[in-house]
Amino acid sequence: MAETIINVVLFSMLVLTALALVRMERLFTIVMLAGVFSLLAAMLFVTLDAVDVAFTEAAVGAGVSTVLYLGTIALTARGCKPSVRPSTVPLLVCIITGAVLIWGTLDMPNFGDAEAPAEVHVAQYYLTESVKEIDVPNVVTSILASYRGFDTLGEVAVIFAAGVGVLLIISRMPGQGRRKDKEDS
Amino acid sequence: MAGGTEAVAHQALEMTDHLPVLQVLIPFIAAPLAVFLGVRSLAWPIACAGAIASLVCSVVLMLATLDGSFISYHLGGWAPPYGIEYRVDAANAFVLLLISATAVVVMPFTKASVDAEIPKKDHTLFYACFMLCITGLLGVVVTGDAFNVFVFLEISSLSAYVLVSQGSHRDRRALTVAYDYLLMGTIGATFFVIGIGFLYMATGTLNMADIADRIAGQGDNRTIQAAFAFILVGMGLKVAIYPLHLWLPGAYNYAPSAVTVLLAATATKAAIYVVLRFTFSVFQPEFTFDTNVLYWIIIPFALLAMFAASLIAVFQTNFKRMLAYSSIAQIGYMLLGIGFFNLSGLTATMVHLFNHSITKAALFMAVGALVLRSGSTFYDRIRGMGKSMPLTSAVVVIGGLSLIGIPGTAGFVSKWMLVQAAFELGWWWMALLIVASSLLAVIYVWRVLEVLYLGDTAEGAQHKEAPMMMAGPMWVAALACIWFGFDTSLTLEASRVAANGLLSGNAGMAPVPTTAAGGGH
Amino acid sequence: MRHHLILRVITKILVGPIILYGLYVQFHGDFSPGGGFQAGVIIAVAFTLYGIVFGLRAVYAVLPPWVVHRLMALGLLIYAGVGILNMLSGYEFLNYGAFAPNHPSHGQHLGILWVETGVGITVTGVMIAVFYAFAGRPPRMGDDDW
Amino acid sequence: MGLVADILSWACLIGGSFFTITGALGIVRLPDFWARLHASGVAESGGMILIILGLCLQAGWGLVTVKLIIIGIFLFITGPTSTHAIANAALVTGWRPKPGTGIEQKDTPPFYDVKEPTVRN
Amino acid sequence: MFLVTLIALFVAMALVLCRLYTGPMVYDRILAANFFGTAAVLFIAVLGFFNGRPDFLDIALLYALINFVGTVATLKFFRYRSLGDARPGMD
Amino acid sequence: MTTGDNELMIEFLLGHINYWLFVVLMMTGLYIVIVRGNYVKKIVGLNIFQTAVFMFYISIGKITGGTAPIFPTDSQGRIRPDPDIVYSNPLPHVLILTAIVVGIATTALGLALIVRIREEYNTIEEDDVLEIETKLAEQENRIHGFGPGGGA
Repeated sequence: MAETIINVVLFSMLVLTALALVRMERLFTIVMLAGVFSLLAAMLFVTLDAVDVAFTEAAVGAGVSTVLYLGTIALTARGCKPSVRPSTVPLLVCIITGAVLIWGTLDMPNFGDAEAPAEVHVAQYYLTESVKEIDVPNVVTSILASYRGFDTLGEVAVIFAAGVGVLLIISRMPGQGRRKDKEDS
Repeated sequence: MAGGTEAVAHQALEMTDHLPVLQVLIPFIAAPLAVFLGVRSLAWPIACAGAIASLVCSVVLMLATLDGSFISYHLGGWAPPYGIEYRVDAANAFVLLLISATAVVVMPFTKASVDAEIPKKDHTLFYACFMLCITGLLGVVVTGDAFNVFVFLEISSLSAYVLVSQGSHRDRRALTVAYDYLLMGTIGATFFVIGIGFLYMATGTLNMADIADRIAGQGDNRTIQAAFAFILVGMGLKVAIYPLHLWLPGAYNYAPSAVTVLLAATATKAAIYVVLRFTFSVFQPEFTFDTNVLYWIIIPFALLAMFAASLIAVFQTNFKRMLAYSSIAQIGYMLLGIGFFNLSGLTATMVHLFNHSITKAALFMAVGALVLRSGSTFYDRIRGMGKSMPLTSAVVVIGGLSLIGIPGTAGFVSKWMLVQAAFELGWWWMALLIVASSLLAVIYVWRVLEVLYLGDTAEGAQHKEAPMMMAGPMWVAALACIWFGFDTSLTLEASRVAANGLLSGNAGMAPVPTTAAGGGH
Repeated sequence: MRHHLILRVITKILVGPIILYGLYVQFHGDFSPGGGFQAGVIIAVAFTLYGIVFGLRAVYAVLPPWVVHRLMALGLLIYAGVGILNMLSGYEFLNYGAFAPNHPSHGQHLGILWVETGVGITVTGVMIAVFYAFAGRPPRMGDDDW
Repeated sequence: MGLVADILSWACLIGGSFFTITGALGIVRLPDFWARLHASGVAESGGMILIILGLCLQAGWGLVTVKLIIIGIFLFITGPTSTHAIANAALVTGWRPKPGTGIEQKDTPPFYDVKEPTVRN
Repeated sequence: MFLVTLIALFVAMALVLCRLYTGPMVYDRILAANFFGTAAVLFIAVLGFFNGRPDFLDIALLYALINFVGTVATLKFFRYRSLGDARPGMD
Repeated sequence: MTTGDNELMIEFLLGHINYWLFVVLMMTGLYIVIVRGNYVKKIVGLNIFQTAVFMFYISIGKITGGTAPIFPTDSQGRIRPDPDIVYSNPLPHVLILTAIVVGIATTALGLALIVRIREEYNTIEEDDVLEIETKLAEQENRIHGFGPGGGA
């Protein structure tokens, strides 16, 4: 019961933060709220037993992203214009997508059901056999690095691609950047 | 089971057993190697070597799977569904061959065009990205694991965003189209992930064959149907199915020439392959839900793409953008083949995948050469270049004819198959529609040819023929267009085997592999 | 940040322990949450902190950009190299059992250790490179934009 | 250990909770930035130390306590540093607490979200 | 007992979020976010004890670290308008 | 409706409300992406969208009364399995670790692109950029002739 209460409270905070984000117009505030959002998400991950994910989400969502966002804002602009576009079509798209999603959830097993198909097939194998086969206490690590090690190789490649990409896109100095800078000061 | 106790008596694997993974691994390693060495002059040779090795692997794989068998490779030695499985049957081998062959053919062209369009300092990183893009596409095609598809899809997509943005050295609009591409691509990928999550929830596994097995026993399950919808829409964004195509014209138009060639010839094809794989091997519509749903969803969109995109292409004044819209239209034909849902239709899709790929490769390479010499692809800038650049313009002619589907070119074969499939279903009006949309293609191709050959040369233009590094690959692709127009044995045979495998549903993804390369499992 | 004596001192005190903590997360990932990726981020955060407080030039002196670029690729090569080593000894790609044929779980331990090291190195490299790229670009906003 | 430690730790936890809530209330209710800074600073340090202490008493000796102590030390260093940094940033950008009234005054408030007429980009 | 502390932390977080949403000054928000971070660290620590798995304190430690770096980055951002080298004449 | 039905209904609602809340979060993120014209804010929306999907995945793996899938060890570091403990499903955690990394990679790339866009266009509002590009396209159309779909 206590867990449910914690979940629900975290959820309402998450939803409130997301809704607050929709109407914020100062980029700095948006970034800070996004940081808080991922902090809340990470707390939710802890309550859902995904400690590794919480660890990563905290490091990435609240740490790296925040620094990146700040760096971007420092290089671009501080605010965003209030939206003037009609919002009916986007709203409709969102509602339809959400409706399909909810329609899809209707046949799902209950939250936390230990007999759900997702828990009994492959996952059960990992939990029972990894002690014998890999002998590492953290099952997440053994799946990540060994059973699905190739996915992780792909993940590292994605990160590498992002690094290469960022270098390609913004590591070269813009031609007049320095000069203009001196004029400014 | 895998690992554990039986590993003591492990049966050593030969190098040939590793082919499925080497196929992806060699270009994969080329990327970090180029960055690690950091020598600019070595980047291109490394990339080239990776592409060629990959092509060799795919040729061997193709030959091994032509008899309808398939090869299963257990990464990490873990038997599926516990580990990730690489599974090559005729369908993937065909697309693998297509991708790696395109990569090899465009490599010399890439060298020439990159030298002209990208600052020297960035070459190493550029080739690394290029190789990562190819790796991602190969990985998407070869894998038999649903989540692994997502990971490799993102490798190729992320590098594709970067590659497109490199067009900003010529036109700043490359940045905004790259951003739009990133946004839509990520939304598509996230939809795909949602779909896989739903599938996992309903089946408890991520291995495609295993999912197919478990879906077949479930009957009518809303979770699975929603999963199908999300995977289809997510992939539709990557394929650029007509109403979801918005990123494509800009991305093709403003990307560096070499990147456009790569994306047009391979990226959407790999995405279509994923759609095929999921629709037929994983979901198996005849088991999961009414196949009529497919007819009513896919065919209208296909027709919309064929006509709307062709019509837009007719009115373009920019060669590259015209080709982009024509690509969207041609994607419509492939979808139509899927929508027919019979052997001929699927064969037509597979053949068209290949034929359109080489056609577009030839055309976009020609465009690259025109850009190199004239600086722009607007019709009034390339006017009359048929005289000053006869080799390049001849390629445009061949490619254009193949695009229309004139007999004797590759494009004819696939359209003929498509018409045949329509007749098999008794839909003669559909055949008429296919012919009608080909007439639109006649118009837009004619406009280009008119400009190239009949127009006066723009004043003061001193154009030379394209350099050999460009003309060579271009002609290879153009001759392939003609070759596969006459000799259809390889393409049709491979496509038919592939389509058969796909249509046989569960049989194509049977849990027991015929040629296991997984050691003693 | 010449005037921020407090921050400078605190940063100097903290950077070492943060990297130490990163290494702990890296090599203790088998037993508790964490692993290569998280460790890489933490170590990169240490350098980021140093760069923010002491300026980019100071952190370039510790870790020049070209080293960072090599690190990015090195980690990936280590990861793939582990798999290739397995392949060369007649096992499947990334089958760490090859490291200790008679005792597969030892091989798995060794493999996981190396693989996680590769992940950590690449992530450290990429995160620092991205920070360098963003922080090293001169801002072009006029003062009135603030 | 036993009962005494339990009671002590509970007292610490309750005290810590009290401080934290007080600080949060202060952040919400106090009239201006500098006063809120004060509330946050006090609660962050006081509440944090008490809660960590309570947890330490619960955990007994072991790795967990060591980690808790490390967290405590870390927060003890960084909390005030952060508060200092925020105050310093506010001070440098032109905000001054007005002596006596507790309400800062400045002709052109540069960082108000609500009052700024247009946001330029 | 841990539950009481958890609830107290929740109340504190909710209150602080109100300040975060309403502002009005940017520094109010930074302050609120900072406080929120500290509360989150404590929350995770207490939650570990509540669930009987107190060995996951690493996450709390990471939070504390990230929170600090975030605040320093914010400070640098506001004080010098850049995350890199301060612009000439700004020091 | 009998009481048994009622109980089932309530169980169903409680068991699914989590999923629906994730859907609400996802759609909020998607809405921000589609409707907002600011490039940075779009990326933030994308992050929220993705994070909500991650939460959905993690909630697939949660088992009531379960605990984090890390086995207890003795002082030598050997695993001491305890048959009484129920562990939550570790597989979604692994998948989401990968997905988070992909997400941050995308974010970094997107932000880098935004920096360049701002340098070239001097704005990060989509509407302004579109305006500039429409002008460019019109200019091109004047020179090279009309082409629909030109510009953006």
